[in-house]
Amino acid sequence: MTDKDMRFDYLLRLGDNSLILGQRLAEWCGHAPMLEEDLALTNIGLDLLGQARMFLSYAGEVEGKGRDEDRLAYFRDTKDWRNLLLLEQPNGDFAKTMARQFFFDAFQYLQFEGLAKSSDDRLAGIAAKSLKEITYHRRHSADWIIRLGDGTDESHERIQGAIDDLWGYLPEMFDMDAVDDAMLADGFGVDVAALRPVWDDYVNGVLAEATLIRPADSWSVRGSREGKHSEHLGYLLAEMQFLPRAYPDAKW
Amino acid sequence: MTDKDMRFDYLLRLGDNSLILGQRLAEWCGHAPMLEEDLALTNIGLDLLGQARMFLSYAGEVEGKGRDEDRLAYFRDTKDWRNLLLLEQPNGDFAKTMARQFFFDAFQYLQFEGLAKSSDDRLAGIAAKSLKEITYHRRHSADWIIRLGDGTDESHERIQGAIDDLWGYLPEMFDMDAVDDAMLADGFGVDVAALRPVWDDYVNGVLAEATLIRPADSWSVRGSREGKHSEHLGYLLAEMQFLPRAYPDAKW
Amino acid sequence: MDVIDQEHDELETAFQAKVEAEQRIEPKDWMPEKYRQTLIRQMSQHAHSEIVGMLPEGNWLTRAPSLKRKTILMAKIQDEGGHGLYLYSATETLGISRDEMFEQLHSGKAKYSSIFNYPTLNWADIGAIGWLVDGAAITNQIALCRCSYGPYARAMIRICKEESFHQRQGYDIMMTMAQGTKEQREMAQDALNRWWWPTLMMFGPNDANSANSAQSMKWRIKRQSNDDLRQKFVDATVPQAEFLGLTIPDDKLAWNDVRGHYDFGEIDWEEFKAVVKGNGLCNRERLQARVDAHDGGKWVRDAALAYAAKKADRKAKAA
Amino acid sequence: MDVIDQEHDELETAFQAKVEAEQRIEPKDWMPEKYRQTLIRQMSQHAHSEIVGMLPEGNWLTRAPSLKRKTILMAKIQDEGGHGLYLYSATETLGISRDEMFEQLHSGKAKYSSIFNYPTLNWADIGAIGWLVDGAAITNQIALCRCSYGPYARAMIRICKEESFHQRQGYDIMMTMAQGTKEQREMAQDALNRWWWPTLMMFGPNDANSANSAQSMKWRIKRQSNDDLRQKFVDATVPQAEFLGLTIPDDKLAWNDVRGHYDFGEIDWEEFKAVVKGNGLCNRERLQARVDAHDGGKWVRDAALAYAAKKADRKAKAA
Repeated sequence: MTDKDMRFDYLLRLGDNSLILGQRLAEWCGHAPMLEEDLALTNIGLDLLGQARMFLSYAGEVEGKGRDEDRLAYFRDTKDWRNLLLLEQPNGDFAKTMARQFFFDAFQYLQFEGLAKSSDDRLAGIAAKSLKEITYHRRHSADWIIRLGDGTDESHERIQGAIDDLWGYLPEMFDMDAVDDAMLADGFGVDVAALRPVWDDYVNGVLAEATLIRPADSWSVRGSREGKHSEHLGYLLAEMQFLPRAYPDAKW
Repeated sequence: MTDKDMRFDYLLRLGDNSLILGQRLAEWCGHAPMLEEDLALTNIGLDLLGQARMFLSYAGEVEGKGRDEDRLAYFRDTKDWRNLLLLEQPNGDFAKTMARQFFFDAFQYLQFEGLAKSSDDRLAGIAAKSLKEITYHRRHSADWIIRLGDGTDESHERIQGAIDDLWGYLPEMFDMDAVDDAMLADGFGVDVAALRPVWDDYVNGVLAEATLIRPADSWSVRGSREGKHSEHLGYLLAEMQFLPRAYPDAKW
Repeated sequence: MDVIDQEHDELETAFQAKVEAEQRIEPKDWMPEKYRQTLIRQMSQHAHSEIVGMLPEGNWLTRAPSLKRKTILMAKIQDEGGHGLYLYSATETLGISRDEMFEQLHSGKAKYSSIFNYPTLNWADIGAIGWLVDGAAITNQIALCRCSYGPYARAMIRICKEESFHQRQGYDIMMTMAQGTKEQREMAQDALNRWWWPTLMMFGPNDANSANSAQSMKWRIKRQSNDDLRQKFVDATVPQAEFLGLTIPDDKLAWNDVRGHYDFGEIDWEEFKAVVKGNGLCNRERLQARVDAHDGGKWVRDAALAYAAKKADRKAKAA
Repeated sequence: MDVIDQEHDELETAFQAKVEAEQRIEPKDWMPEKYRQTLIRQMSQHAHSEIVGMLPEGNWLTRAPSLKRKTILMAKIQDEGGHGLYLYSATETLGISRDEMFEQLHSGKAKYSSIFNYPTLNWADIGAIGWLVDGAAITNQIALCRCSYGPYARAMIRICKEESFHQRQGYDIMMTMAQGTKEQREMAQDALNRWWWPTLMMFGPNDANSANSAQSMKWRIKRQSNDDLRQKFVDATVPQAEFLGLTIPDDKLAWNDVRGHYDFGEIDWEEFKAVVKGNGLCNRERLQARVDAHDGGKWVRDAALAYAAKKADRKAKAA
């Protein structure tokens, strides 16, 4: 992999994370437990979509093969997606959606804090701009973890179950592979492995306040950076990509 | 519309009915309430798929534009599909799947009995062959209506609810439009409006044995023959057509 | 005539005079009970329409054909949710709670605009909803900006601004489709065919058959008749369709030089009644989606309430 | 040594002699308890594998790229369900019910083949499963056709016939993909890359580490060692991959003229253990899908039982 290839891949990872989670949030539209939450979820979805567009546009420019944000969003199949496995997991109930969001928000906040100091001005700019949004996302999801955890018996059980179900998807967030190493050495990227203790502190604090139990690290899955996804991603893409795939000559 | 156009449209209606219902049954694969039923549902699904292939191949030949069964199955968008609204409705629980199946089996049995006497040998042949399969389908679904209706309180409530939910999709089955009229006059097609009393007798008998109440005719929806479908069909097609749409140059 | 009746008459006369003097009625002001009930019915129906209206558009959110269009659509649907929230609040000033309004929606007692009982079947439908449905809504709402009830009038002013933005976005989708490939043009025409007549029905029955209109006009809730508003919409929209190169599905549509308006065909009120009655393709889905969201979300709302109570309790104990 | 022990020894000796004389053990025959338990474990695991194996393939049934392929896949999955049914019945001859076996599966006590914990990510995976996974299964099962336990041996004979048909269909998919567009060839290679090593793991631990093998061989449940079967599979499959023009992801793979076999690289048993332990991408989904189908279908089975009871009751009363 050339340095250019690695930058492209790195930007894809960032863009795909935001896009796939944004797409999952879009599925909630009109179906949230209360109107205020419908607005909040679209708000977060809009932020994520905005991030995705900036990253994918940048990725396309770095690649230099004329692929724009839409070409990258609509004409890649499963094995070329780089989003974390966590983010493609189905919405489930509100508890599962919020647990997924919370774990990612807490991670993305730290990741973007680092990226805001990237030696690459454009990347640093996107990260700095997004960090303000993520600050709100993280507060929003943490609030819900606490409310659900310390709410009723039912909500406690549901959110604890969601956390248990998703726990094994989390270690992947902190993996460093050759691309991450090179991008870190370059000053372009971030040492995500080093974020784990800070993330743990933050997450442990919220879980404690929410009267929730941090699950044991009994299992973990990974593979997204090599395009090894769960079976859910294919369905998400079939739906998301239908129109551009069905009418490849059309402009929209 | 020329006579050729009408025959094409008529054959599409038959093929699309079988294909869309077959596709819905395929979604059950591996998830049925018992292993025997997993086998039964795939069995019925296979029969329906087989019918669809015969009708769509025939339709493509009648049309004469070089479209084969796959071209017709994978490269038409919502407005060009001719299946009954009933058949594209989501599976729901086993009760809803069985209610949908029962209503259609009872209809298709009568429809194909008529088609087996079509002046068109090929159509008559397909219908006659399929009629044996449908005889089994109808017995299978009727048996389940009776078992669920006269089973437990829960199963009774579920199947009655499913019947109520689907009732308004049924009148469409017996509609005759210009194409139907012309095909009937031609000796090609069947007078489906005339099937209603026989269908009613049969369905009423099964419902009575199942201790179920025939719903009042309080609402009805239609439109499939003009390509006006429910919002469910688009999702079904996005999933079903993904591969040929994404890789239009590929042979499989 | 006893004292109470007399007092009531005086209040009513003063109310009517105030209305006719173009002064706004505010929540604390005295108002006839029927005025209150009419407003509750109309405003809550309006609020319900905003949130039910999120569903047909939400149906294409996951399938929007570009990230830009997805962003615009998502923001638009969010605006609609915001309008709903704003309208529920405005309606609450009349002494009904949001929960009561939901209860009426879910039980079928309260209505929402019947236009949302039609399905969105291709991407051009998203354009057509913006262009036609929002266009019709704006035509209605502009008149309501001068409604006699203050909170409603103010809500309308705010909402109208955003709606006209939405309408332009919808028209832009239609334009792109109409100038696109053969298939896109077909989708655009198909969408126009399906949405045209239901949109005209949004203005309500012909004036001759509109029982409630006179009273609403007298109270200055309403400012223009259904037929006038409908005509206004048709006159504005026909040239837009021509510009798109699309054909409005009405043989009788023609410019009338004498009237200075477009003549147009008779609306099929039987279809309108049928759809209102429950024979729209999506009546059941739309209501069920709302009921499912509400019922399915009860445990979440309960949790939020329980947590808030615990928190307040702890605070009280700490004090 | 008391009488019972002595009797037991005699029975065991007779049993072993019978097995060595290549006579089949039938359900009513005396058999050592450990033999029975070993068979229950192995046969029920085999049955569970058939029904869990429906899921990764079912994942592409709604997305099969032609109606012919959809038909073939649906029939194949149906066959697997049939094999499951047949194997559950054969296992029931050993004195365990299907419900007990399900209970063991759902609680995690009984295993299924760990190969099904991998996801199917593109259409070529359906080809690869047929070609490689069914190919490996057949290699194992052919040996089991001569298993000492009659019902199992007979089930295997029947199943092997269908499996070899499935394998040819899978190879046909791979062939079509390998001869297809650039993207199809990439999918085929990607599928081979992901399925090759997990398939080799299907034969179980190396002989040196296979504790149970010796006893199973002695009882003639098993006829060939894990490593022998694995070698047989590799020898048969390498030329097939070459014919497809695909590359087996193993640097060490090379024909060994002296041995008359292919040499191949060391299996990553840590990955194997990790996946068995629960770190496969689909462990949770697969089990959950089975549990959901079973638990979610309880009301249906209950209804069928209730109806059957009512019917019998009515018949009894009428008599």
